[in-house]
Amino acid sequence: DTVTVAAAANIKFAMEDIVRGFEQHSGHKLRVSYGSSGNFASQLRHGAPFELFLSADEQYVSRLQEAGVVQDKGVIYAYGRLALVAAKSSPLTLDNEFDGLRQLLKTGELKRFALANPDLAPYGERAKALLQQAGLWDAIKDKLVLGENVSQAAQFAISGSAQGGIVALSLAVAPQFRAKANYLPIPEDQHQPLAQRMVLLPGASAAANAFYVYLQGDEARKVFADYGFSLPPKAHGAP
Amino acid sequence: MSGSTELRVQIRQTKGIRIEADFSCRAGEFLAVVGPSGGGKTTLLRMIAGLAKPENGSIRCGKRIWFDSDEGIHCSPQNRHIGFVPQHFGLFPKLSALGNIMAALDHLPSQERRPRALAALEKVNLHGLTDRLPSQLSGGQKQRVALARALAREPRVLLLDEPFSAVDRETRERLYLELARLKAELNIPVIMVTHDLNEALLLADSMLLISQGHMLQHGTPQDVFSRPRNEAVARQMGLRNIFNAHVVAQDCAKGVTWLKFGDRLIASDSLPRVNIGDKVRWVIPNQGIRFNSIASGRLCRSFNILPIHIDNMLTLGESVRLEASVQDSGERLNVEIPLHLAHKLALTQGAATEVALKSDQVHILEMIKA
Amino acid sequence: MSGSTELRVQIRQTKGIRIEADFSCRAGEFLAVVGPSGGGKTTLLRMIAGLAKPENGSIRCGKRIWFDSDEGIHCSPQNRHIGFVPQHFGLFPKLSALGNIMAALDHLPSQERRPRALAALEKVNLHGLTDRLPSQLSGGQKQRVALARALAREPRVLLLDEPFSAVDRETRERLYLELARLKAELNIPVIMVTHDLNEALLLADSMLLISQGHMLQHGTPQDVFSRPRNEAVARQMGLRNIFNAHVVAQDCAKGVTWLKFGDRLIASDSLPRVNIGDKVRWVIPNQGIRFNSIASGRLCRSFNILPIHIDNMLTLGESVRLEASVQDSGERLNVEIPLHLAHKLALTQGAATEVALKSDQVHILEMIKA
Amino acid sequence: MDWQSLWLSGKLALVTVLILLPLCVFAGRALAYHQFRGKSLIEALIMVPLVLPPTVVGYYLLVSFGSESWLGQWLRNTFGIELVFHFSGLVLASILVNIPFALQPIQRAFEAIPVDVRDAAACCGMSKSKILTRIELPMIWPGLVTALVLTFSHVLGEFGVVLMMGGNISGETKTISIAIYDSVQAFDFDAAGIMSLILLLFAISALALTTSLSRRMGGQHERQH
Amino acid sequence: MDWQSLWLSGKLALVTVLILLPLCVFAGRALAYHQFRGKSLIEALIMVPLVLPPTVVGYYLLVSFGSESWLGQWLRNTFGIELVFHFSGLVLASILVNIPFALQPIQRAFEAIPVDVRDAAACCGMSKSKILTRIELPMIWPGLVTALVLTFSHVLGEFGVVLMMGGNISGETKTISIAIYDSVQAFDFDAAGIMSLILLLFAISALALTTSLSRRMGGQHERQH
Ligand SMILES: Nc1ncnc2c1ncn2[C@@H]1O[C@H](COP(=O)(O)OP(=O)(O)OP(=O)(O)O)[C@@H](O)[C@H]1O
Ligand SMILES: Nc1ncnc2c1ncn2[C@@H]1O[C@H](COP(=O)(O)OP(=O)(O)OP(=O)(O)O)[C@@H](O)[C@H]1O
Ligand code: MOO
Ligand SMILES: [Mg+2]
Ligand SMILES: [Mg+2]
Repeated sequence: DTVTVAAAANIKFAMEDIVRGFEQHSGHKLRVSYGSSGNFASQLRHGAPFELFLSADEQYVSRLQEAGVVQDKGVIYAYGRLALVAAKSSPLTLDNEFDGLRQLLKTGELKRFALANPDLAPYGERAKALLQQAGLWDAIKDKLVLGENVSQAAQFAISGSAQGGIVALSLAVAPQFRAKANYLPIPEDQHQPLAQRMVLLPGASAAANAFYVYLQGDEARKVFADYGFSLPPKAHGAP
Repeated sequence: MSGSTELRVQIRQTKGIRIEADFSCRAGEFLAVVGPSGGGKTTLLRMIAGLAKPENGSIRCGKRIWFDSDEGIHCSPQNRHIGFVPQHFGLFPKLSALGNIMAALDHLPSQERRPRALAALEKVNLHGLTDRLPSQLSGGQKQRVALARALAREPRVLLLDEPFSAVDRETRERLYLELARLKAELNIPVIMVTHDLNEALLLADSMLLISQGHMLQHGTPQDVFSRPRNEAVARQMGLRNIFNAHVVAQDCAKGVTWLKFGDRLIASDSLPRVNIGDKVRWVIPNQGIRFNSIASGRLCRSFNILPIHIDNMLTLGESVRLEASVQDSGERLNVEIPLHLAHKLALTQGAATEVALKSDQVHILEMIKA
Repeated sequence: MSGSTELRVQIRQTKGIRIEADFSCRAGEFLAVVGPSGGGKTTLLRMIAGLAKPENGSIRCGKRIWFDSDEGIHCSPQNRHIGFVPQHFGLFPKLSALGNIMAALDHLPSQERRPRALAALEKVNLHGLTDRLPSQLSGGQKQRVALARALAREPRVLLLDEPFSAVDRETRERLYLELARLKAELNIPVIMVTHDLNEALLLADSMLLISQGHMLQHGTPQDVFSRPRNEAVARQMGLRNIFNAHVVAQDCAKGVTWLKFGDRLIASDSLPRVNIGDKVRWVIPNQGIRFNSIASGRLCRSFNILPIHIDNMLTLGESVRLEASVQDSGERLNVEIPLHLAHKLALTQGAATEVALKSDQVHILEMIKA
Repeated sequence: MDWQSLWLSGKLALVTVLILLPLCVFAGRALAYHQFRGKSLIEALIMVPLVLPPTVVGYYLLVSFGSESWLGQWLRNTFGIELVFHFSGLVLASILVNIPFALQPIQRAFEAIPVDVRDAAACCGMSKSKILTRIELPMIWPGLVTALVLTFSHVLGEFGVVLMMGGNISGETKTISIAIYDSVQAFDFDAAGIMSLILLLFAISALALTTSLSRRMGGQHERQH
Repeated sequence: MDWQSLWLSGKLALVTVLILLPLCVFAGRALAYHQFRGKSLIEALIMVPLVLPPTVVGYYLLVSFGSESWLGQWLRNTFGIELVFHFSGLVLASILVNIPFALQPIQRAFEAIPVDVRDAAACCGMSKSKILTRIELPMIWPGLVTALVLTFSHVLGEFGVVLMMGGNISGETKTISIAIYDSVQAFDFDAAGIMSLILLLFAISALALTTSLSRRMGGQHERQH
């Protein structure tokens, strides 16, 4: 009676705490696979044996819905946030107006800047929009190094080979990240929200349903918030 | 292993390696295949073994048809049950000497294989080296393993491609005996390619001379040796005294053909189809040449006598090789005589003497059509 | 290529393949190495070539030190500038016959290589096959390419490991001449491993007999042949008439040793260090055995005469092999005599006759210490 | 340390090698001994799984064998076999992806067997299967070891195909590679380092054992003098 | 179709092969001819890049050669070389990752050269380098072709390492593999299919050409009769 869950890699840190909490609280066992939301979406279409899918982006859930894999549209469990990051050795100073970035671009000290691939990852797409908004896109376009997902972009940034980057805040708050790099959360109002949606799959067990509900509850919400997520309005009937 | 298996080979190939052969070899018969290097001897053996497929013809072993181009039959080497010693031994590099032989004994119950293989190694005098890999054996030792492997099988036909080329003299003599014994015991056709005419003379019942893919002569070794069909055969037989002459007369009643060699008259007991005046080549083997002791005076006959001048003498063990020029002709004579005879006749370099040619040994070669 | 290069070999190896040798070979000297298969002949050649490193000893070529275990010198094969024909030819599989030879001519200016290589191929009678790959050549053709490759280099020392084992008789004779010519022309030491004693007798100035890693005898071929040191040498020389006897007297003044063989008295001109009553082995070569024509009556001398009974006669080309038993002794005599002599003496199977042994040919072998 | 994943990876590598090598022995032998038109093309086609990015190969396998595909449905309905998201699917994927590594060295080794040895074996009356086991296999041994070593290593390190076909399910399809990858993605570099180290130690000792054993068994020939 | 990426991949494969094969010829020869203690260990160590997941290998390379590392700094300060996020870095990574594929077949081919041929070459007075070019190279040809084919294919398909070392920069480090992967991830299956097909056609024709050319050049020996 193990509940199988597919979860986007960017909520891994938060999930580990939540899973621990749920298992103590309910006595059910969870088996969580982490990975790229896109991969999970493909796999679910071809029969992957998961009961619950926590996507990093609501777009994947709606694709599954269009394909008829899931009936409902699920719920948003958290909103992702962006952070401007730089390795501790980097000359980049972090500020909300991207002045440090602009400065570094001008002096030519900024050689590489890390993003998730805007064509693939929602975090990348939002980061791109942010840079466009700040009028930096054209100047920085040729300096970008693109991670296949946002975690790789973060790795580029902390390696120091890229002088900075825009990644998920949830990654930047991780202790391993903070040990090597500085970060600055980007105000939520500066970009379109990154709605992370989850959905139950057909044939989900009662335990899966229980976890689905638990994820919308206070304990889970608190953990998400601790790991740098914003929260959706509390759903009706949630505990 | 019925005693009536005769191997009958009729093949003809014009593409690739050219070869043409038509002969048979009875059970118990030992056939030596000789000829110049590159003549096609190995190719012939490979065809008999089933390793190469002739273009045309047939190969039969007793009632079994091994190959027939018309009927499209080509029996695999496995099904021919032959013993084959390839020219380069073809040992299995990862098996020991013993393992090499046991691998060829699959047709026997497994408990018989080891003793049989050990016995075979013993026969080729290698019982001390049973566990050596081929790479740890000397050339002659390798060859003997290959031989033992072929013999141990008790094959229907034994094919040997220069099986003693790397073996020393003493071992070779022992193997000759072993082979002769086995030939009688197994009563199968044995075909051996060899470069050693003595070997062929010693072992073989018949001899096949192949050159450039053609069968030049087939007969008993004695026959091929004393009555070579043409010059190529004569040369391969090691005959070096081959000369030009003109036919001056042929007396069929007495069985003599008269030749004019320089200004000398030579009588030959051979009666080839020739015309008076024809230019022919004739050959005299060593044994047909007699020296006269200088002391005993001139020979009384007026024909088959050649006055010679000894240019060179070379002692080879128990015999002497003489190089002499025939007086009043540009020709040179090569004779090998026992050392003691040379001493007795007091032959020395620079001496002049006479030799007599035995008319029954003077052999007129087949005309080569121009 | 100074004329004074002498090859001096002193090696000793006790681990792995055992070998011990101490000999030298002058420039222009042709040394034949013979011996039973597995005796270490190839190993010796490989050590001289620099392909194997002996445990102990030294190898010098003229003033050059090729190997010295004490001084830790081991010169590479490349720096020895030798010509080497390995037992298994060692042809380069991806190069044509011509390419194989040209590859050995790196020391020449590049425009000279091709003509030189072509000339070498011509010498071994392979000019038609220049572009063939080794896999497309017959055994004998391969061997000739290897030979041409070694000769073309004009080496300081020529090492041949059974260079004619796969070559037919006619080609072989031609190559002997070529080799003899080259030996004189190049004036270098030539060392050839061979199984063919005739080859050794024909070509070699000296002969080295190796068995189980030991030098059994070193001397001129004639010497080794007529005065073999011990039974092993005698057997390798193809001598088959080896018998036991007791020493009954030794007359150093007359130079005669008297032996008792069965109840017959044998005189030998050899004077080994023996004591009266010693049991010895003695050998008589073929040429020391004389048949008496039965017609000419008994021999007058009372010693060195053996009454025999002819058990078996085997005609081999121009000669006859006789197997006879010596009367009143269990011993058997093997004699080879010319065919015509056998006819003249009217020797037939079953006949009884006598043979005389020439005392200068009766050779007493070295005692083997028990 | 994720021992379960290491165990799974080891099992996968072993099963793959055990199935793949015998197949490649037969295929390699056939390709080595026979010349035919289009042989080069076939040899090139075998390389296909190597030319595409692993995740893409995995994706196409997922599509081909998944529950949506007729092949996947047919396999499920007739044999009850489910490949996708199961260990058996990983085995299939590993086999397909590793054909080039296993086949090429084996084929080359067969090609190197001298004709006279094969001839002698045929003349010794040995059946095809005996020739294979007693003569050819010992002779292609080095090629077989190369195939084994490359395949074994590559299965351990393979990640893209496995991820797509398997879906990262603990105990079923989560191999040590995926576990290490996950750790790196989660910035857990210490865990990744430890797992990498243990995997490497495991792999290196397995490989060193194999090669030194095989050298001892079949290697005498290498040094002739 | 992303022609620039295809071109980049082709260039990367070619450069890698051109640098790697000569290196492996020397290393393979040394390993084949010499026996020493720890040889099996070295052979196993060479497999390391194969045993770890490519992205992890890529990550470690990124860390080792990045601007934070002393190695990366030293390279930049002394030679002005920047590897990370540059084509040259991809070349380095490809070389490291493909050593097993290139080295093993070459080493086996050297091991298969008969001792008597090497002996004869030495006795013919040929220098080491001439022996290599004229005797050994033609004889190891099949092994070299295997190495070439495996390496070339694998560079085309390699993705994890390249992404981590290269950072997916168009025209500099975005290879066709990454482009295909991106398309799949972006659910642009048509584009992925077309690119895969073109890549496969390119690879297959390159490989078929290589093998059939090499068979024609060096293959006569294979069929002796
Ligand atoms: N694979 C091949 N391709 C082309 N020609 C070949 C091939 N093998 C052999 N030949 C040629 O065929 C002819 C016959 O070769 P074969 O090996 O039968 O000669 P052979 O009589 O056994 O010679 P030898 O006494 O030297 O062994 C030779 O001229 C040889 O060059
Ligand atoms: N690699 C090896 N390992 C162990 N023993 C070997 C090896 N090579 C040869 N031998 C042995 O060393 C001895 C000498 O071998 P060598 O090749 O020198 O003999 P050979 O006199 O040339 O014999 P042949 O006339 O048969 O060629 C033989 O008994 C042989 O079995
Ligand atoms: O977790 Mo994602 O789908 O790589 O942003
Ligand atoms: Mg032949
Ligand atoms: Mg030898």
